[in-house]
Formats: sequence, C-alpha cells, structure tokens
Amino acid sequence: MISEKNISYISLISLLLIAIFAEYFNEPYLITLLSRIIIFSIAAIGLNLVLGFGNLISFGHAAFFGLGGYISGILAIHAFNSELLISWPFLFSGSNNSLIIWLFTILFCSLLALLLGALCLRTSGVYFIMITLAFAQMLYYFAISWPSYGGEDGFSIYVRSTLFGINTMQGLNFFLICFFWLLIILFTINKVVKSPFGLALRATRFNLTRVKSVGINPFKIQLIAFVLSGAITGIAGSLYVDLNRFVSPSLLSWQMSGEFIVFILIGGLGRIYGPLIGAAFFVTFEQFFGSYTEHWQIFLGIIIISTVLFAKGGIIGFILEYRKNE
Amino acid sequence: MTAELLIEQLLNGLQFGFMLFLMSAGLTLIFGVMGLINLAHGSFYMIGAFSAAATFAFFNSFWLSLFASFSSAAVVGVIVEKTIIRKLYNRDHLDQVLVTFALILFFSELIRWIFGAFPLYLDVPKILNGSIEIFDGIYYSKYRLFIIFVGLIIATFLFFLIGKTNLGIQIRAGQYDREMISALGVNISKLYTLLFGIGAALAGLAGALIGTIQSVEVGMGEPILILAFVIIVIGGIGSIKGALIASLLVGLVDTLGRFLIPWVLQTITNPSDAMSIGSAIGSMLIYILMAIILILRPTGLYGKILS
Amino acid sequence: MNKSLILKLDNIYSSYSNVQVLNGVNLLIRKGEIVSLLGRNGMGKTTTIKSICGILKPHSGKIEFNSVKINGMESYKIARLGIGLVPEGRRIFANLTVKENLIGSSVKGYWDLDKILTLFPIFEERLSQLSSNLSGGEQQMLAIGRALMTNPSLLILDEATEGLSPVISKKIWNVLREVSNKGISILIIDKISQDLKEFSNYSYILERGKSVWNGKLAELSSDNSKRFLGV
Amino acid sequence: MLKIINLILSIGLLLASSLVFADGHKLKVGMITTLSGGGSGLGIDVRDGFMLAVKDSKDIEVVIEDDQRKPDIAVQLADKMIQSEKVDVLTGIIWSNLAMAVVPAAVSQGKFYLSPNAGPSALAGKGCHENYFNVAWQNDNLHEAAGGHANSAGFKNTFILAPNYPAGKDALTGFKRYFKGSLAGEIYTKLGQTDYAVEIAQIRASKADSVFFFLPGGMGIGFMKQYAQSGIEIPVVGPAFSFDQGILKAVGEAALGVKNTSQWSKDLDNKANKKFVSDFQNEYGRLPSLYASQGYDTGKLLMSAMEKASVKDMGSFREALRSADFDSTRGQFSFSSNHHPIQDIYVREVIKEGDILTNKIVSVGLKDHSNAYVSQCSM
Amino acid sequence: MNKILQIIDLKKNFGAITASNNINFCLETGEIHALIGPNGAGKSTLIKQIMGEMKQDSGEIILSGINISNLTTEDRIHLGFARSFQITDVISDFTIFQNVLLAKIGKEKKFYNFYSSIDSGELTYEEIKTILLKIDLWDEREKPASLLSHGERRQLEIGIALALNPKLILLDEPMAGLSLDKIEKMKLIFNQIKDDVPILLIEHNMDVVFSIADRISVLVNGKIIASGTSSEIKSNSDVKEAYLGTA
Repeated sequence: MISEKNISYISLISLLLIAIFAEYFNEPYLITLLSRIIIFSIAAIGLNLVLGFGNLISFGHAAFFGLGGYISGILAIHAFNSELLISWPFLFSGSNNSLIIWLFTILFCSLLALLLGALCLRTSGVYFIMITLAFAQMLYYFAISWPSYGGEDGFSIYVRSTLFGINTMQGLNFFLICFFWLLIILFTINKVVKSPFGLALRATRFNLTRVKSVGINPFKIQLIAFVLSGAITGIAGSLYVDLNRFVSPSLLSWQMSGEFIVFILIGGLGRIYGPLIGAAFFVTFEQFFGSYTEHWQIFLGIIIISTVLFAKGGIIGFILEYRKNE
Repeated sequence: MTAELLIEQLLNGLQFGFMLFLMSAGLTLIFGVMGLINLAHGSFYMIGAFSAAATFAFFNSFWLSLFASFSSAAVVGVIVEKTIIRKLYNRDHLDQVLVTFALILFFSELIRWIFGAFPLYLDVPKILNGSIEIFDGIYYSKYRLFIIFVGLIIATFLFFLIGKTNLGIQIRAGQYDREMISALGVNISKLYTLLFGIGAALAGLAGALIGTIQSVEVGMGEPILILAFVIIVIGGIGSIKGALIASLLVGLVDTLGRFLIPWVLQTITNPSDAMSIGSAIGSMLIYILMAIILILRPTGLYGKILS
Repeated sequence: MNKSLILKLDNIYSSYSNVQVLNGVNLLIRKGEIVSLLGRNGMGKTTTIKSICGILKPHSGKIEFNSVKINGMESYKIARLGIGLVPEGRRIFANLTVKENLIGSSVKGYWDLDKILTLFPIFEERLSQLSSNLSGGEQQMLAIGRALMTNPSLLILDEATEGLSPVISKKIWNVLREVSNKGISILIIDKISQDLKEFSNYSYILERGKSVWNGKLAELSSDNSKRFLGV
Repeated sequence: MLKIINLILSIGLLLASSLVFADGHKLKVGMITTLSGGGSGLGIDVRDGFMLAVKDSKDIEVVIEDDQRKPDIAVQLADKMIQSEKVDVLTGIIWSNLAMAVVPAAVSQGKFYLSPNAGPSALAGKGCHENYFNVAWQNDNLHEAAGGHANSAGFKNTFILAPNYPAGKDALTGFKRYFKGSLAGEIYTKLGQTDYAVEIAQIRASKADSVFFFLPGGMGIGFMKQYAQSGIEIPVVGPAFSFDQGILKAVGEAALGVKNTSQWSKDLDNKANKKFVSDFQNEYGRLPSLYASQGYDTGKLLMSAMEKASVKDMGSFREALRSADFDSTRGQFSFSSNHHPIQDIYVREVIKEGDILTNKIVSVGLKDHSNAYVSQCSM
Repeated sequence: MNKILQIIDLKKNFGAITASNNINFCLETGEIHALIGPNGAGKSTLIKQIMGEMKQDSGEIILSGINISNLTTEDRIHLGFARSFQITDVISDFTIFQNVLLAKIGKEKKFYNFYSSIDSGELTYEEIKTILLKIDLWDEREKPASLLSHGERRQLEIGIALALNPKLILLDEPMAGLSLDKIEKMKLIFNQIKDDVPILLIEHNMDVVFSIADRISVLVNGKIIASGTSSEIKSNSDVKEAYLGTA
C-alpha cells in the first residue's frame, strides 16, 4: 500500500542505499549528485514552509541560500588564510568548524529573514512576490560588486569545514552529514506543521480575517514562519558551498529562487516531502536528459507547464492518485 | 566634469528609460488588466531581437527587420495567450509564476536550438550611423536619438490608445471590473488576447532596437525584465503614466548612478575600487528606490487598485 | 397574453461554489412588459439576475431570450443579444469619466449620448468628471445610462432604488417610465413600495431560490406579503 | 518493489558503463570551456583548435562540457570530470575568473591543467603550481605589448578601460607597466555589459588622443559597434582579443586599420603555422583565430609529452611538458620557470583581404617576452 | 442586569457619507439584542468598528467596563469578543474539528507552540467535544468544511465563536439562506447559549428577530431610531415608515 508516508520512507532509504552502492562501486560523482539533491531539497523545504503551508510566494529565497553560502565561505576562507575577520570586540579569524559555521549561518539568515519579513509582509499578493524578488536582486548585485570576496568571480574555499574530526572531503561522509541534516529538518518541519503554530500558519493561507477573528495576529505567525524558513534555506546554502568548495553570486540569482519553487511544485505543493522528490527529479532529469540533449530545458519547461495546468498535485499527488484508481 | 558630458549622460539615461518603457508598458497593462504576473515578457524581447537578426541576415534591411521584430513577437504572444496564458487568468499567482518561468526556459532553449549559442549582430542603417551635433558642441549618436524618438512615438500612441479610444476605455474598465464590462457586451477574452499581443509586440520591438547596437543572444531578456518589474511596482500596477515616469526615473537613476557615483568615489579612492563600490551602490540604487517607494506608497506612484 | 415572449426562465438551478442558491426559478417577460422580482435578502434574486446575464452558469434548466437559448453562453454574447444590466451596487467604472462610462460599451441605436443627456441633464456639465465623484443617485443614473447605451431590448435593474433618497428614487421611477414608453422591457428588483406596485405589470416572488408566487402586486394578499416579504 | 529493482538495475548499468572506459593506456582529457552565451566564440575556437591537434591520436579521449561562463557551473563540471569521468588532464577554460575557481582545486587533486587561454597573475605568481601550465600567455602580456606600441605610436594621453574582473585588472596593470604617457581616464566596466553609452560619453569628454580597451568576446563587439556609431574618431589600440578572426565580421568595417597586439597571426611564416592554418580551414571552413591557435598548441604540447612519458608517471610527464618540445604555430616557444610562455609578441593591423577582414603583422612588439611574476613564483 | 457591551456616541464618516451617526446602545447579560435596519443603514460599518476592523472617528466602545476603543481585533478577541460572518467564512480546507481547534488555539494563545501535535488529542479535546455536541456537529468532526452544507457551516460559525469562550457573541445574519427547520434548530441553539453568553444579533428575518430577540434596536442611515422589545418596535411608527415600508 503506497501512502504519502511510505513514499517518503522509500525515498529516504533509496537515497541512502544508492549512496552506499555508489561508494562501493567507486562512483564519487554519483554521491556528489545525491548530496546536491539533498541540499537543494533542504533549501526548498525551507521555502515550502512559507510557500506551501503559508501561501507566501517568496521569489527571493535565494537571498537566504546565498547568505548562508557567503557566511560559510567567508568564515572558512578566513580560517584557511588565517586572516582576521573582525578585530573588535574580540579577535576572530573565521572558523573551519562546521558547528560554528552552521551557528553563524542560522543566526545571520534568521536576522535577514526577520528584517526582510518585517518589510515584505507589509505587502501581499503580487507586491509580495515582486518585493522579495527585488530584495534578493539587491543582495545579488551587492555580492557581484563587492570586491572583498571575489565580486562577480566568487571565491574558492579549497577545503570543506570539519565536524568532529570526520574527513568531510570524503564524499560519502559529507553526504551523510547532509543526510543527517535532511532528517533533522524533515523531523522539525513535520513537527511544526502539525503543531498549533502550524495550524495557525496553514489558516493564514486561506483567510486572514478569520484568523484575526479568533485572536491570532497573522503577521506574527507569518513572520516567525519566514524566519524559520530563511534559516533552513540558509543551512542549505552553507552545505552547498561546502559541497562545491566555491562561493559565487549565482547562489543569490533569481533563477535559483525560481528553481526552489519548481522543486516544490514538481514534488507536490504543500507536502512535507514534496521538495525532496522534486529536487531528486530535477537533478536526475538534468543529469540524464542533459546527457542526451543540451536542450533538456525545453522539456523541463513543458513538464512544469503541464504539471501546473493538469497535475497540480505533483509527483506525490500523481502516485497517490494512481494508486487510488488502481 | 563638463556640461557636455552631463547632457550626453542625461540623454543616455533617457534613451535607456524609453527602452525600459517599451518593456514595462506591456507588462503593466497585462498585469493591471488581466491580473497576470508574466515572467515570460523578457522572452518576447528576445524573440523580437532574434526575428530581427534572422530577417536582417536574409534581406539585409534594418527597417524590414524592425517590422519583423514586433510582428513576430505579437504572433508568438497571441499564440501563447490563446494556448496557455488564458488558462492562468483565474489561477493564483503561484501558478502564473511557475508557468511563465517555465515559458522562459522553453523559449530560451528553443531559440538556442534554432539559432545556436553564438550571439548575432545587426548593423545600424547608414542613415542612422554616426552622430549629430544637437547643440553647440554636443554630439549624440543618431541611432540613440532614433531610439528616444521611437520611444516618444510609442508613448504617444499608447496614451492615445488607452486614453482616447474606445478600446482604451474598455481596457481601463476591464481593469476596474472585469465581470461588469463583460456583462455590458464587451468580449473580454478577445480584448485580453489583443492586449497581450500588443504587449509582446512592444517588447519585441525593444529587443530589436537594443539588439542592433548591442548583441542578440539567448538570455538577453531577463535582466531587463527584472528592471521592468521594478518599474511597474514603482509606477503602480496598471498605470501607463506610472510606467512612463518610473521608466525614465529608473533609466536616469541607473545611468547617472553608474557614472556619477564612481566619479565621486574616484576622488577618494583608486579607480578600481571606486568602480567596484560605485557600481555596487549604483546597481542597488534602483532597488533601494523601489523599497522606499513601496514603504511610502505600497501601491506605487500611480497605482490605485489593489486586486 | 398575445404579446411575444422576450425572456423565459424554465426551472433554473444555480449554485455558488458548493451552495445551492436557486432551486427552480420560473419567470416570463413579454415584450414591453415591466416585471418585478421580489423576495427577502438571500433568497436568490441577484443570483437569478446573474444567471440570466451569464455571469453565473446555471447547472440545469433553460433560459431563452427572444427564443434563443442563452444559458451557458458567455456573458458578453448575452449582452450583445440585447440585455442591459444595471447591477446591484451600480458597479460603475470609478476610474473612468462619466462620458467614458457611457460610451465605453455603447452600441449604435436609438440611445446615444444626446438622448442620454436629455434623459439625465445633470450629466451635461459633468461629462469629463471622474465618475467616482458622483453621488449615489447620480451613479445609479449613470449605470442606467450606461446600460441604455448598449441599446438593449430588455433592461435589468438589480436594487433599482436601494439607498437612494425619496426624491432621487422618484426621479429614477420617472426615467424608467420614460424608458418603458420607448418599448423596452424591464426586469426590476427592488424593495416593495407604492411606486413599484404602480410601476410593474407583473411580479414574481422568490423564496429560498424558488418561485413561490406570481401575479399582479395589487393582488398580493397581506398574509403572503408577510410570509414572503416580511412586510 | 518494482521501483526499487528498476532503480538498482539502472544504477548497475551506470556503473558498468563507466567501468568499461577505465582503460589504463589512454589519456583522458576533460575540456571545460564556454560553448554558449556571449563568450561562446572563444570556447568553440579553442575546442576546434585542440580537437584538430589531437584528431589523429588514438590514445586521447576528450570529454567536453560547456561552463556557460559561470564559475559555479565550471566548479561542478570539474568535480564531475575528476570524480566521474576520472580524467588525467584538464583544459579549456577561457575566463580567468573561472580558472581561479577551478584550477587550484584541480591541480591540488593531482590533475594536470593546461591553460589554452586564461593566465591570471595569481596563478603565475604566488599561486603557481607544478601541475599548471599556461600555453597561451600570462594575462598581462598582450597589454604590455599594447602599452609599448602606444609609446612608439606617439600617444601621450590615453583613455583605458576593461571589465571589472581579474583579467581586466591584469590588462590595465600590464598596459600601464609599459605605457609612458598619461591617462585621460581609467574605467572598469561590468563584466558582460552590453551597453557602453556611459563609457563612450566619458571618452568623448576626456579629450584623450587614443583609447586602449580590453573587452573580450561579445563585449568588444558591442563596444566597437557603439564606438564607431558614436562618431568619435580617436584611434583605438587593443590586444588581439577584440580584433581577432572570430569577431572581425561582427565588428565590421569599424575595425579597419586598428592596431592590435598578438602572440600569433595567421600570416606568421613558419611550417607549423602554415599547416595549422590550411588544416583548420579544410576542417572547419573558416579562418582560424588566435584562440584556435592556442587550443591547437595546447593539443600539440600534450601529444609531445605523451610521446615521452605516461601520464600515470606524473614526474616524468611533468618534465616532458616543461620541455615544450613541440612545433608551435608561434615559432619560438618555451616555458619560463613559472610555466608560462616565453614568446614574441607582434603588432598587427586589421586589413581587408578581398571581402574578408583579417589581420597582418606590421612589427614585433616585444621580443622573447616572459612575464612579470616569475620572481614571485617559488617553483 | 449587567452591561456587557456599551457603545457610546460612535461616529464614522466616509467623506460626505455618515455611516455611524452618534450611535448609542448596550448589550446586557442573558439577552439577545437584535440590530435591524435596511441595507446600507450602516450595520456592517458598525460591526467592523465594534470588532476593531475599522477605526471609529470618535466615540467609545466599552467591554465589561474596559475601554477597548483603540485595541486591535486580536486584543478584543482575547478580552472576550466573538463573531460570526455574514458570508460564512470557515476555513474550508480544515475539518470541523480543526476549525474549532484553531479558535481554541487563538483564544488560549497556544499559537507559539511548535511541538505539540494537534492530532494527538492532548489539546483541549474535551472542551471542543462539548462545543461540537452543543452545535450538533460532533459526529461529523472529521469532515472537511468544504463539504459542509450551508446550514452546517452556519452551525460551525457558532461553534467557532463559542470556542473563543467569549463574553458576548456578535452574529451577522446567521439565518441567511437557511431552511425553516434549520432556522428552528438555530433558534434553539441561540436560546441555549444566551444565558451564558449574550448575543448581538444582526438579522433580516423578522420572524426570527421578533421571536427570539429580547430587545431590538433599529438602525437607519447610521442612526438608531428606536430601541425596545418586539412589541414596542412593531408598533413604532418611525420604524414602520423608515424600514418596514408604509405598506
């Protein structure tokens, strides 16, 4: 019997199994791809919290992805070069320790989300889409023209950050770290969505007057969700930079924001595991279709359009529907 | 800095502003009247430019290629509206964002498939080549003047169309109350198709005009699309007047910012840093402008209607 | 009874999202007739109008206009067949001037700008004013003028005098009489009043989406009046 | 369950297919280059030149991928080349910023990198590496020659501009290193910029007697077209990049008579070059460009090293590369101690041969020119 | 009797139009107080001001002695307001249970709870059961609101209001579109509630108003023109003139 729950278990176990197989057959690139799937899905899971459950269409989540990436990259490169990052109130020359990097990422991405959320949530509808896009673009242009950290070129960080002495340059180890993060975040989101807070958040997507009339301030609910969402997407950015050992402004590009939305849609809107399935589909599609034709994006475009127009439930919705009819 | 330089930069800003207006006019109408957020508007810009380049390669005529640019963009626009876009009018913004995002992928890749990845180039016609002395000692490119001229004509045409014709009245009425104008006997879906076609045609024309002095390549539409979005948010969704004023504002702020800020910074730091920091601030200026305007006037300068 | 039928509603069922609003509405209008549609709030009067104009598609039953089946037709086509709507709340285009409101959807015919200005002389000086500056009564007149400019053979008014002062209401009644004299059929929704009783030839009363009474208003018993209209 | 079996089967196939190619005798080259977008002409020429050079070799397998001129994509491709394709040698990158993103990581993972185009100063000086060889030039070289030429042409007050990225900064540094006159203005433009109205206005206002610019690829085409359009008649000097075969047609008549500096020209009189020019025309039906010659030389260098040593023996292979024992299209060619070329740099002029615009050598700008960063490299 | 809600000299203008013209009235414990008036008389505007969705120009609103004139909607809810909407406004993707639960969460300020599961039943399950039994929807608690009939939605609206544990309930046309038997059922529910929670009732159905309202106030053109028991209102000539027509 296939239920949404089973689909999610199967997909998690398959990820793990494929990674172990890949390690056994010495296919490190496959592990890199799997790590990328997980990282993209974490980013989209973050976005899904506000978009899928709160109906806040943020077209600027690349801002958090990029900020997470830049924070990690900057901490790492300073540690690598032993250069001072700040000299006041205490001396700090970055860090190569994953825990510290993640802590900073969560802290700064939450702050950015709090700031952007407080501004953007004043608007709604189309204006919300546009203003989130615009703020992300602003950061993008800032990153491009900011000479200290490579500007348009970005910069390399050469080695991954370390965690409890694990050799993170080894593909499978790094994959497992990402996988562990995925589990934590899925667990968190699952818990949050089914909590009273989650119920209030889901209510805001339908009817603000009703939410207010039962004594809930929707702005606060949305803002908290936005902060949580930004922090999660930021973690994904941090992991992505570690995976590639490279930071560039393209992390902040609007195409990135668009792709996160596409992951959510393809997987299944408003489903906790939707982004994971969507990201897996996207990366696999890109790799395999991409090896047949360089014009794979034509087909991706057609798939997205058909999904929106005819199969709003995405892949998970399709499977569930298919099973039901059988 | 000389007055000549400043005037030439002002003209550059105007020229850029009018180009942005061609893009944003269609976008703001589509947005305001149909409530559609159309990310694929940049694709019509690109399609216009490529049609012009292809026509130019065959017939070697600038004027013919200009004609090809807006007519082909209009045709593609009408086809897309009739097959896909009209299914989106009653959908939520998320669906519109996704489908039009997918259309960008589709069209960009299709054009790459047909024309290859190498950029194409067009030539400025002889009559518009070189520069002209507009005031005493102030020279300006004839072609760029031509662009300003076209922008003025289109702006006049649009103001006339929207302000004075029956079609314009119906468009504005539809913006206000779609159901009612329909109940009074106006075929709203035909109106939408027409409007979408006009918007696409304007974008296509802009693509050809700009492609002629720059280059025609895949992905050329997206940077200008985002600027066009900023413009309609600043100007107010649905307002042609707002789009014109915001276009010129953005064109001038961007051009002058790009040139003045490094120039000022150069007096305190070296050229490379002045350029970097200057262009950082310069490119953020527009967005800062937009954020400020949205905070002061959440519906833009001339926006009245919130859907 | 020898005049030809212009509008016929035969057992119309309509619903909003999931809520059934009309449960069998029947209605006949003959050429030149003035028919009023009555009932308490929420009984389906406006829904009936929306169903006639194609704004809402009935899911069963039949609507014929001049013997053409019009249910399921798009609303602009129905309007072009000759139905002019003055909707509840007027719904004038507040972003347009008075003149633009009038000419935007006009169709060539008897009613042109001059005729409308004769009918409503107050607009003469205010043609280029933004219509949002008009008072409620003036907006209602504009909505009537706008509908007449489409040169309809049937004029439908939803809440013709709602919220209007007695003086203005009187004016509206006079205008409607004049319109009727030009041979235009009228379907009118309004609260029951002496004017309405005098004005309309025939009436239908809806209760919970069903036609429950029809006849001349003068013949409505006070029992029925109380039961159906709460008065 | 069926799904899982399918999944395992497809993974098995994938793994099997990659095992088949793991043949020890071959040398596998990973080429990451720009094949789409504004810079695609350069990548296509490098690729075609390289493929022409290695056409007859049965032992070289080349995997080619398009980096779209995006550093992050180049990094991912390098990962894929190294981890999945398991290449021995990487090459192909056009842009210095992409090279900076890819090269240090690749050479530190024990791969050779042969640069057919980019030569950022960071990789020539402190960041030099024993596995990194530049077969084109150090970025400053052609600009240094242009600076020298500006002196001999008698220019006193030059306006200079370049994109704001490492190679752009190297270019202006290189020009200034040799140019003795004063600067009428110095501008860094945005990389990938298409409209130069603002810059052209500044040139017009600056009263300069000449303009030096470094705007590779589509940027240069756009600039030259708009410059010609603007009616300014100040002479232009530049490196070969904006006046090379691939883009002369697009620039059009505007380029006629412009002096530019290059380490190669199609009329260079040596046996290897004549063969290259005619082979290239036969193979691809167009005149070769500077980039094609660089790709070709890279291929020839690689083949010369393979004859002397196996790539599995990294030490000997490296020695073989360092000796540069191949017939370069540029005639004289050797490596300096930081693995960058020592070569002549010429001044060319754009001329018309029949209907086709092309270049002709007019003088030698710098003889046996090395680079300014040798002393900073600890190799 | 205790005055639960007091409206004092409430004024609201929209440009030249006066929507609330010096409105004064009060709601007392144990009563159903009906507010009637023709369309456009200013009832919706008045409700919005009472609920804090719209700011009055001047005047005061007092709840159990507390001046709430300047508080937000949320604050008023927490002080003891509850309302139903004219057009049913339940959250259609939620089940009946979840709709009521949301109100409970809002009232008890549990919306910052990120960890408890709403499915586990640990959250005020019994109280919700009591409410759902009262409005006769307990057996259908897992049904999504989108599948409810019009009447059931009306019932749910009442349930949501009750879940707020209010000091008073404001019901905006709760009978609109209901069949006769449903109306009877609603009347029963109201009569049951009113002893615990007084009701401010806006209703067009005069039969209902006259049969269950303890007091009636008539609003015409933004002004209260009469106030009193059913029989007083029925015989008031001003009311007849302005509202019931001079039939």
